[in-house]
Amino acid sequence: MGVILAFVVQGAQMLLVVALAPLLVGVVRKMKSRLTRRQGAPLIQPYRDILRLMRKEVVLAENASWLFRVVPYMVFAATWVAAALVPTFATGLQFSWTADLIAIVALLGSARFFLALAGMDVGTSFGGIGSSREMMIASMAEPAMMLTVFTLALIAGSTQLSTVAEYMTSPEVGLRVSLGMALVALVIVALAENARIPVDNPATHLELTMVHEAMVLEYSGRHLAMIELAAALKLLLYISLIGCVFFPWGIAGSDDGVAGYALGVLVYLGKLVVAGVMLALFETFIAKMRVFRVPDFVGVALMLALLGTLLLFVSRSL
Amino acid sequence: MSGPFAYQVEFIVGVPILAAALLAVLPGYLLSARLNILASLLTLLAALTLLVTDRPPPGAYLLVDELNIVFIVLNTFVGFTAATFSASYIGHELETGRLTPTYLRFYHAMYQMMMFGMNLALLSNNIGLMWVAVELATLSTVLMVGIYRTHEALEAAWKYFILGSVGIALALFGTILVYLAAQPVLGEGQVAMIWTELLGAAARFDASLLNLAFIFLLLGYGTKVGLAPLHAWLPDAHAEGPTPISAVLSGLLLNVALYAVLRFKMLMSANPGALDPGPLMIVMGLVSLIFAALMLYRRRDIKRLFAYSSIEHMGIIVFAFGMGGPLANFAGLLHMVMHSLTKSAIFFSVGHIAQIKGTQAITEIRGLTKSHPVLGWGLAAGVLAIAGMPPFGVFMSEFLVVTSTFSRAPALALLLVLGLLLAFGALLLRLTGFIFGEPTGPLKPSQASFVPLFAHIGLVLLAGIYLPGPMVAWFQAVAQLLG
Amino acid sequence: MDRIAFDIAHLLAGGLLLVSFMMIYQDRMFALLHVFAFHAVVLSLSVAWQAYNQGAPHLYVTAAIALVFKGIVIPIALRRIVLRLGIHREVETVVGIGVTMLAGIGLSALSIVLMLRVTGMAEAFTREDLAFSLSVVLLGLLMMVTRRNAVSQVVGFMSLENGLILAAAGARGMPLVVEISVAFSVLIAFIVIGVFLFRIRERFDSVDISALDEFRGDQT
Amino acid sequence: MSATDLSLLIFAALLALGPVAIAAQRWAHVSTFVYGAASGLCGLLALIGLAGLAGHGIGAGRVLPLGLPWIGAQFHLDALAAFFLVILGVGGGISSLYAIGYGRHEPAPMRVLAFYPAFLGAMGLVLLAADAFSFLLSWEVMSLMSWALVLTHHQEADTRRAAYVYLVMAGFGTFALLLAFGVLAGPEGGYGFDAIRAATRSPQAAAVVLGLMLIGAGSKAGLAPLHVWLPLAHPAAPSHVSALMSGVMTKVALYGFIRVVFDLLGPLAWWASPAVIVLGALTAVMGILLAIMERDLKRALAYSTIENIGVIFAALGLAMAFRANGMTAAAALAFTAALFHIFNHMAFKSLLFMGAGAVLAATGLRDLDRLGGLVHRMPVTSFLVLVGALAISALPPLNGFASEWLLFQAVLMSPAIPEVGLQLMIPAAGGLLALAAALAAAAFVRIYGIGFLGRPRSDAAQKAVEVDRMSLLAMGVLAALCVLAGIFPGVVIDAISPVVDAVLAGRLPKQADADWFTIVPIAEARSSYSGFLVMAFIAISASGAAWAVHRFASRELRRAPAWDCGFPDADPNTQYSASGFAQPLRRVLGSNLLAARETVVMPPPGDHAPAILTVHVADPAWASIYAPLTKAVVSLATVMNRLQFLTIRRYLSMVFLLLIVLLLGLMLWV
Repeated sequence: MGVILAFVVQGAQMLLVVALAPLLVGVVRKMKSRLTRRQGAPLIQPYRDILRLMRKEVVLAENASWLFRVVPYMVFAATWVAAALVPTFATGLQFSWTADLIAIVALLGSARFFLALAGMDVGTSFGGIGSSREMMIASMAEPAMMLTVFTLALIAGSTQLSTVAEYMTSPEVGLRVSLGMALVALVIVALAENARIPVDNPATHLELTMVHEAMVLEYSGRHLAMIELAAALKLLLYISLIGCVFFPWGIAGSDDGVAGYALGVLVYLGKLVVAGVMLALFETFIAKMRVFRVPDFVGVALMLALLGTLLLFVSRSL
Repeated sequence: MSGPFAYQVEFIVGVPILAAALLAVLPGYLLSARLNILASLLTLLAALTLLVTDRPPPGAYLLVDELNIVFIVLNTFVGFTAATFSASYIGHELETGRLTPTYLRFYHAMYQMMMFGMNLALLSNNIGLMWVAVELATLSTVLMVGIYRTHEALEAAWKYFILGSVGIALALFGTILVYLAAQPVLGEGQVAMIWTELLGAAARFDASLLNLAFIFLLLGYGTKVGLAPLHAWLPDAHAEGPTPISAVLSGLLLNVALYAVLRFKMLMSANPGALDPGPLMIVMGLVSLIFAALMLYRRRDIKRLFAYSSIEHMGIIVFAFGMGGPLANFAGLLHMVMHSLTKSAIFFSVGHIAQIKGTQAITEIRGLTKSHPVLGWGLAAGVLAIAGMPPFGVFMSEFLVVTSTFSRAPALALLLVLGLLLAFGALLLRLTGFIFGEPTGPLKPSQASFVPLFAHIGLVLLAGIYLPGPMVAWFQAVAQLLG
Repeated sequence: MDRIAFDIAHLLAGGLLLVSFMMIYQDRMFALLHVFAFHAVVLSLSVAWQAYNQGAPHLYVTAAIALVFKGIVIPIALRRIVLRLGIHREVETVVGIGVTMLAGIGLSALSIVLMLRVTGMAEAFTREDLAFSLSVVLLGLLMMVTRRNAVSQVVGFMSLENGLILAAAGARGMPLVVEISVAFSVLIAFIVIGVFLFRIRERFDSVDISALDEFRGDQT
Repeated sequence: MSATDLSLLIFAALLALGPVAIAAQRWAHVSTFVYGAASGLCGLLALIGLAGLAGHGIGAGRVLPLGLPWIGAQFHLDALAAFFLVILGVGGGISSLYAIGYGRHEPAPMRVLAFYPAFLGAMGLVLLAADAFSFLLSWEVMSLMSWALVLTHHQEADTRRAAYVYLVMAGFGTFALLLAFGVLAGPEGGYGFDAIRAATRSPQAAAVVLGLMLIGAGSKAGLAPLHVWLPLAHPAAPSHVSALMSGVMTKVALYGFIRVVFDLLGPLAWWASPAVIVLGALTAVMGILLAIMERDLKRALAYSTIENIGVIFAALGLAMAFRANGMTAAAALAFTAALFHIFNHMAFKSLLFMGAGAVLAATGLRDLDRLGGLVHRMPVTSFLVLVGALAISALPPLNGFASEWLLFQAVLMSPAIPEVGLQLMIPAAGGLLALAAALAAAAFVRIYGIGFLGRPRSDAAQKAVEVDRMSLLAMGVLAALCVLAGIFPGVVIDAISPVVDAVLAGRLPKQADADWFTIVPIAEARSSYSGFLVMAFIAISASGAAWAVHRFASRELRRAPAWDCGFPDADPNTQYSASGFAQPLRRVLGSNLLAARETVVMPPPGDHAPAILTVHVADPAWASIYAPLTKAVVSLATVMNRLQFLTIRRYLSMVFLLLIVLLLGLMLWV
């Protein structure tokens, strides 16, 4: 019985994330257009887009290789698995021990790796721009992410997200400087990794400024749909990560039953909405920065994360 | 002493001098070359018998003991191989007209004369006699160095001659001082110049007189060893003489002088009051090593290059003996033997190369492994061996010297390593130029025989991997002797 | 040995040293040769005196060699060479005569002090004798390194060697002295012949940097 | 017959193979024969090593009457040696397999055949040697043989220079090792490893040994700043030799370090470890940065080798730090990570170098900016190289990630360390390692994207054809290894745990017990990772998604010209170039770390001349250390050289002065 429930819950989580991801995007878009006094597309517009794209035929560049056609599914799969392993509404899921936080970061790395390769496959100048900038940003953001992971792991004594989340709910955490720094760093990383303003603009197609969009420029049809979905999943993943680590309230434990799970889902939805709104606010009030300012921006995250880690020891050793 | 080996020692000394007399009158270089080989072979065999038979008791003039048997066997062996090499080498000199038959006759006579001088110096039980023998060897080699009669050759011979003579003179003064130190103890006359006696009574000699004597002897014989700054004659003498002579100079004459220094070192260490000659030898060794290593970089003449490398290795050997102790002494002896074999092998191959290319200019020698694979790789083996690369014997001795020194005197070991590394870099730089890249200049095959070259290389290779037990025991005994 | 003998020997040895100084002092070639001949004569005298005192007849041979070979033959040969090479101008010195003299005095002082310190236990006569011979040797070397001219350097070498013979003769009962002096005479003969044959080599230091490139293929 | 004797026989056979090849050089199939034999023998070695890891045939030593006469040449196969024997056997065997095909491209095959087997044999002897002399002898022979192999294409001046720098650095390293063993053996010369283990020495002496080992083994492994020879020499050699040098020889160097520092030297004081950790981390970052800037394919790979060596050294340093504080479990974790990464790097670096060799054979090019589009021309090679690139970029679920993951887990053990300095330093070093990992991904996206994807940038790349089956087979085996070791890391960890146990007297929990092939270094609550499940999930969801999309949505597909925002350009040179790809990182990190400079010559408007961008990236080590050193030696030599041209009188004066000095000295002394 328990085992079956566990599997069910795990499956529910996997479906939930993939189902919610476009909605989150919709929320953000809607919010942004409202903030700029526009009507904006309905919340479900992202679903429509994806479905439409899926039905369209794929227009493939002549010299696109097999890699180009495999990548969308790989990216989607890697991101999905990563997203499914982050506790959303409940911790201690059946397969939560499959991969810890480090592995999740690395999974996103794999997705990025494939996407960057795809950007260079067709052999256009824009694909190159996108890939090289993406890798540049990532090579700053990933260490920052790792250092945040270090901070969390050193506090919680584990890199297992469920354990971390449970630990964070426990009282002895208290308020810590390191945690604050880690949070800021993680937010910055999330913005950079998800190609949000000020690092990148998901809506733009102004060639010289785009990063993520430039990589996927040659994609169309179902391929593009998979990639869009993956991007949405990634955003969701980061938000649920921040949620479960820094705002772990309401997450159902591994033992409390269906009721607990239901509550967890509701709380989780709330978190998503709040996060989406805040993201929209942030993006509305800030402007995109030049590509070569980005390293400084992400560098701040790196510094903060490192500082957070070190302060941890200082406070411990005092 | 009985049977056929009754006069083996006299034989070792006698054969060369007789052969010299005979060669001086024999016409025809082919015959005399063969006779030269034969005489050297006989001497070698006689020397080898020393290994199997029990040694003759020390006489008033001649002596065979643990120490000099190493030298004598090595000496006669290299003498023999060099004679074989010179037989295949010297004919070419005649064709190219660098030498005339008359000079060849003179050459062979002098070769045996030189062997006589060196064997006598090694076997003599009398410091006066040893001095005379060394002078004899020097004079004969001087004449060989100048044999080409070119401006450079005469220049080199002359330099060698003058510096050598001054060295000889200083050595003689040292010898006289030793006699004076011995005379009050051993009484006047012959007895006070006989090794075995001196060594026995050294403890009671006047220490300060011995110190003074050792300074003169070290300078005198050290000039022959080629220690910096007394080395000046060595590079030119090697570069300008016939290559077999260069091989013999590097392989043997330096050893003979070193042998003399060692003898007197033993005398010094036998006397409690006397100075410890170690530090002096260590300093001179290091100076020679580092100096020669630096000199290697700017050479343009291939034979001069390897002459400087000889100075470098003499520096290492003297350093090792200066350090003393069973390990370092063993290493010193091993290094000396290995250096003689390797360096003469290198000079053999250099001789062929110079004859093929018609020049000794380093810049003219390229890509040998492509144009002359056997010769090229032979040279490579030799140079790598002399640079201290395994699996050749020099590596073992350097291993022992460095490791044993570092645990006793780290600073010295660092200096030693510095010198070795400098020399390694220079030799390797040259070697890369010699044997790799596109060949230049004449590409005619060399008709000379490679037997002596590869015989030496083979021995060095063998020694690097496997030292036969008796040899080890014998080296260790000598190491003990040297204290 | 008795007092007189000692004094005479002392006198002769000291004389030899004095003559060495005279040689350093000379600045004319022929004069130098004459002084050297005199040097040899004094040497042979002192060796003969040693022979008489030690009752060692073989030393007379050494004395004779010194007298005939170095006192007469060599000087004449050198004289002819000098005429042949036309170098009877004054001796080319590296540093001034005066400086050389001072250096020589310093050297002999060094050798005497050294010898007196070192040879504590040897008998007085040997000590004096050694002190003098060492200083003669050093002076000879000094002459070799301060003279540019080949002939005068040869002369310097020979005076050095005279010092050696003196020491050898003074060493009571030392064997092989004769052989050694013979060997040295051969050496010197070689040198003189060399100087005579290789007229190119009028001086030892013809090896100057300018001459290198043409024949010393060893400059980078 | 003990495993030791058997492996010694195999080494002897390998050493004998070279002369045999020379003797048989007229024979048409000599190269196939030699490589085949070498491959087979290496396979045997791998088996012996595996048996040794399983605990069979371990322990029996053998003393041959060679080497130093009074102690003989001692050989001994223990767990540590067995592990590296596996590395040698697998790496060497597969390289030889590859060479059966690749070797045909050699213009002068004897220059390889004569030395290649001896190179393998010498490396093996290093692993089994149990006394200082045989160890250094084999070590030096190994350098010598690889030097000869590097010089295979000796006509190019660059190759000669590379080989020269290589052997001089090797000699330098060997002298450091000599000194190290001098300390270890002591004045009496106890050169046997047993004697060295038995001896006791002060912490200072131990620290000296550690420093000398960092120089000696580090220079051979490519530890900064002694790495400069590596990017010169490894690419210069034929590709299968490059694979061997990068994949195996550097590991043998690491073996030397581990053998001396962990085994012979015993536990060190904690303050000895930071140097190793910091050096390792810095080496990793610098190596990978240079790899990103490099345009030459094989040199870029060589630089990435430097990075991996840095990672391994950092892991070893961690192990030392934990061991010094008696934290056996943590030390075992770090040490396991190091060994695991050693195995992984052997696999994927050999694979990548073979891929580069395939490209070289097919196009004759090493310059990335002239390659491109190979994924169409050489599909199999491209796929295998992609696997290697993914693995070396430490991406799950491949093997590179597994070892990196263990390393990070070890980093996270640092709070338990009492020393504050280490506490602060280890996470910082971990950050550097994370940076290196991220940069590695960038580097290999660049290498693969420029070299294999896109459109060919030259005719040679246009006309490239797939390489022979043997080469593909060899690469395939390695790729399979990468995948398997990534999916079943627990198997590898269990396999190497005897080594860890033997060296540190402690090991990780048995991984086979965890279900779903999960690896659990400490406790499941703390951290766990299952490469198998990740692989399974990705495969299932990817194929599921693809199936669903194709089934329920559309499956039409139309080929059309590239979109490229509306103005595609036919000229392949409009693609991003290797230098262009590196530009952002060059600006961000290169400009101050590597003194990277770029100058643009922009023609005035209307002028049709091309704009020219020239990039200059300098390895800091050259400018700061090696150039001044060379200059000093040369000038010193020039000064000294004057002494060759003095006059006889001056030489006499030297003798005279020396005499006077000594006499004065005596006078004052007496």
